[in-house]
Amino acid sequence: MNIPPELIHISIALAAIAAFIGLNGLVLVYLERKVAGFIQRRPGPYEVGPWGLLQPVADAVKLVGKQLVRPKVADPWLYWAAPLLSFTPIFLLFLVIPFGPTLTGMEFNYGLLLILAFTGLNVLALCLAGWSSANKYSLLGAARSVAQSIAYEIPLLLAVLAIAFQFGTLNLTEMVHQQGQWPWQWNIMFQPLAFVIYFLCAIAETNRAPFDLPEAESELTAGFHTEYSGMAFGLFFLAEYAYIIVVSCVAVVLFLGGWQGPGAPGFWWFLLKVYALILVIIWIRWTYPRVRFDQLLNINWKWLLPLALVNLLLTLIFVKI
Amino acid sequence: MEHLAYVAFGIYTLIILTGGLMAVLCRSMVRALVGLILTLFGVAGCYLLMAAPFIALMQILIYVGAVSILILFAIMLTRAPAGAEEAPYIFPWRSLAALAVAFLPLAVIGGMIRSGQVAPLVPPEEVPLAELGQTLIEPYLLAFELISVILTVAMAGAVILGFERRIGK
Amino acid sequence: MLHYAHEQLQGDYYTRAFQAGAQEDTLIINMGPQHPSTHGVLRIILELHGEYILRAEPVLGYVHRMQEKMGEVKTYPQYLANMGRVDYLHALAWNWAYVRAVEQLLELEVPERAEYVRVITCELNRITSHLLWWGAYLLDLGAFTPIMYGFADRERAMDLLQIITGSRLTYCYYTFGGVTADLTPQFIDGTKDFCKYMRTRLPMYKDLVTDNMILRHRVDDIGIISVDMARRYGVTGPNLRGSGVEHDLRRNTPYSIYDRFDFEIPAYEECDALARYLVRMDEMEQSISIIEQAIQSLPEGPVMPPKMPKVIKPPKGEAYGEVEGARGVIGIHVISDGTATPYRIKLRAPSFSNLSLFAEVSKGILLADAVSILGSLDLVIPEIDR
Amino acid sequence: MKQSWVDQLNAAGVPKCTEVRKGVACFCLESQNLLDSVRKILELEYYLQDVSASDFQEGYLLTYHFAHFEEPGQAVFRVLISHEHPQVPSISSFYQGAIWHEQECTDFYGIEFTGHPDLKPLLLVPEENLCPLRKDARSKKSFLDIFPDCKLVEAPPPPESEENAGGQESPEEKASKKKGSGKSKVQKEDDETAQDSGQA
Repeated sequence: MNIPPELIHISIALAAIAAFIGLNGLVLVYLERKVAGFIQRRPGPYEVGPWGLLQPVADAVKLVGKQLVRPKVADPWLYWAAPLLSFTPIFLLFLVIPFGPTLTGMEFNYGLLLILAFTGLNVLALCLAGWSSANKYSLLGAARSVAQSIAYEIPLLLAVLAIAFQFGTLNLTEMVHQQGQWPWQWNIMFQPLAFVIYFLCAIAETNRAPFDLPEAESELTAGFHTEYSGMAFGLFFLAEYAYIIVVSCVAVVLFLGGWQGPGAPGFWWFLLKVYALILVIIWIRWTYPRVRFDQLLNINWKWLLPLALVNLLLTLIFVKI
Repeated sequence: MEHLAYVAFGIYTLIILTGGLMAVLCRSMVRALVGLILTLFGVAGCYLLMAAPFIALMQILIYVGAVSILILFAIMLTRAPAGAEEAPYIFPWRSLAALAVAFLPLAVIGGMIRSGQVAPLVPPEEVPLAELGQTLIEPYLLAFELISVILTVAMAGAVILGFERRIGK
Repeated sequence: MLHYAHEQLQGDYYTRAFQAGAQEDTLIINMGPQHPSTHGVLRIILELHGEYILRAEPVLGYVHRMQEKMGEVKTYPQYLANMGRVDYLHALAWNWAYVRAVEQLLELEVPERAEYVRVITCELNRITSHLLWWGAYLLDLGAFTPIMYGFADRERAMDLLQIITGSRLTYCYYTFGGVTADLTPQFIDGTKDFCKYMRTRLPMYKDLVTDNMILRHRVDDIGIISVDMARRYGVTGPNLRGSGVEHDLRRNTPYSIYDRFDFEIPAYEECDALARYLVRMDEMEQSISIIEQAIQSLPEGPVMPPKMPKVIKPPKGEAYGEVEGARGVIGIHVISDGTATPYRIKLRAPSFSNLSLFAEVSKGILLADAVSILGSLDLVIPEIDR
Repeated sequence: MKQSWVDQLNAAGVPKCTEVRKGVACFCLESQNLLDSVRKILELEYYLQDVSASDFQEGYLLTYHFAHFEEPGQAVFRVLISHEHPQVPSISSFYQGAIWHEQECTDFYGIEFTGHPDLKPLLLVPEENLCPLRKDARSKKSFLDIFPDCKLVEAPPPPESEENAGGQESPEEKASKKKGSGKSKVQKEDDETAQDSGQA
């Protein structure tokens, strides 16, 4: 029996994605801490390795080496399944992201839809983690995470739907092809409102400050992952960073022209844009206080959702004309 | 490629059956729900096999990503009795009866297949998304709209019930 | 919600007592003793319905050190060192309150320069206390950066205080009749610089943090403390001035030489957490102004009275030393029986009274608001537990 | 200090102040009229600074410090209660801030505050009854030795009626009130248990 080439292609892509996620996790941890240090007028990590470059590696080794502790009354199966459930879909998500003109794990006509469908699994993972920990803070964190992500998924979907109507496709590579080389040919010029909505919702979906309510440490100690230790916590941690990359990648594809860029289009432009967006997310995190839960929901239902609907209608009108 | 499809079908069937058994046999509600989610995943895989990736993704987006999370939310918000086990374990008779009921449709379908003609194996073709949409809003417009009306009514009913409970408190 | 209510998780004396009054369908959680936003070892048992608090009960005593018993077995000078440990953030005010009480008993005259030195250092210490509160409060609200800025600025003031007091946090600088060491030129220059520096920092904090929309929404209109409530609970300090009462011992019963300086008592009528926040931000400015005036008119002279008794043996009687600390009125009630050890020492900690209203003010609010209110009260747990 | 508010308090029925020094007015009260006085001082808009107890030969001296938000001056209420029956009405119905102060006094001295909502230990371990601030017989001092000013108003009561050492009522009034605060210990005990059950 001969193995089909698609399967080999996908296997290689999965391996590459695994490496990419791990590496990016390390880079982002370092970047976040350095940027936080810069914002807070302190050096950040500088002790381990040159310029503290090995600090994330040391952190990772520490996390891997730590004992995995499960509370006695926690549900044994679901407690361990939750971090895995949070982490595994990420491979699928990266599979369809077009990093370059020819650099896509899997050409898929419904790429956007696949990303949206599988990002939703993260909520399920947080929910299970919170429930199975048998900790009241975790439970509150899980309840918050459900309410938050259900609320924010709607305007996010509506904003993305408008883009899908505009491009007439769900294929991410196709979308990039429809945008031009220069910044004024990127989609953000035509859909600024959708970009703002998408970006806000993405921050909320990835539980980043100022919308990090499921793990609001001043209220719920650590929210849904209060009880997790060692690599189980590490998986949640890694998944959070990976989701940040995913939502940034999607934003770049939908709004910032993907790998397109003046001069030499390619992989580098894509990474540059993704990292610029991530820096903005980090910047926001270290600048703003956390919003309150009812305020969070109010922002969503009273502002983002109506705006997203208006945006969708306007897009439809323009597309038809 | 065809062999691979058989392997995939086997895996999906296994997932569906495991999930179904979990959903039926687990005494903890949340674990049962996880079983249900597994089943839904398996079904999504079967859609993929039938060259309907759109439906498969929609299955995950809606059933796994939204409906089951809402169920989970509802379970978390209801006060379950002390201890993680919500139902007494009833093995011998009732579960046998349940199994019998579960196998009944299987028997019926099996009988039909044996008596009737089995359709020839044709590799499924993917239906373009635009065509799917056209079908929904042209020949099946009435059904489509009826479903949305039913959903709206259900939602309104849920809201009213919720308000009544709150006022009762 | 309690799907895991096992027998072994029944909790201790306080939890059980609290559970006895619980309603159905509620969740009882312990906030503390180890919790990121209680700033120390404070425990609050909460009964939640969803995220709304039905009932709250602070449980104290985790860092209780029986300071009052220590006062009865130590001599007057020995006990002085304890005062910096009661409230480690505004240690000099506690120093001052105790020293004032004993000075009243001894009827000691404090030299003029020593009074100026006390005012300068106490106000400097007040700024460090408010800066730390500011950072920690914003940390409670989920903003990570201000505490770094607050700490960096506080560090400068603490370096200055270290020059003359020799310690960084738990000062024991004032002594009966004066202060232990005179100001050095280095301190005076440094303090002038620090005042100038803070005058540039405070407007920046206003722009960056105080005027932030998210912050405003988090602190606006929560934790209303009416004047009547403040009276019944004995709330003092910035918390009281946030309720619109211009009560400040530095102005009301001017002790030391505070009547010589020109400063305002900031007060806001809103009674909410925002008002308390703004009061403290304004107070830092007023403290800077007091320090500048005091340095300007610093007289020459000794910092200790010419003749001091070898052994401190106050005559029989009592004294109540009151000082306006960063958290409110600090009162130390000393009863002397004519021996070298106090007969009874009662410490009136402002945080103790300020926290006692939490149970009333937190009824029916959101959990996140409870954290915000707790922060806005500016508690120091060792002071509450003493 | 302004004399006016002391006069106001006196006019309102609070017994005459016994000691005025440096802006402090001290009122020695009997435990029976403590609540009335506290209600009056709350009406005069005073806030509660603290409630503390101390151990003297004559009994436990409870000290209530009050001050005003706008005016200078401090009002001190003193109530002396006996060692044998350390009971005093709780002022927590007027000043809720006193709840914790009173609990603290119970922790340190074992004083019982009648009418207190929840007299459980506040600062010390709940399992033990330590009363660490009680003094032993040798180190106890006489209240009148330390506060000689209190003599100004009323002669010290005979030792068997310790609970109203600071009282300034005339003997006739006391006799008329005998049912409320009897002079003999046995009688007093009966009365207080009766009071207790009445309040419970």
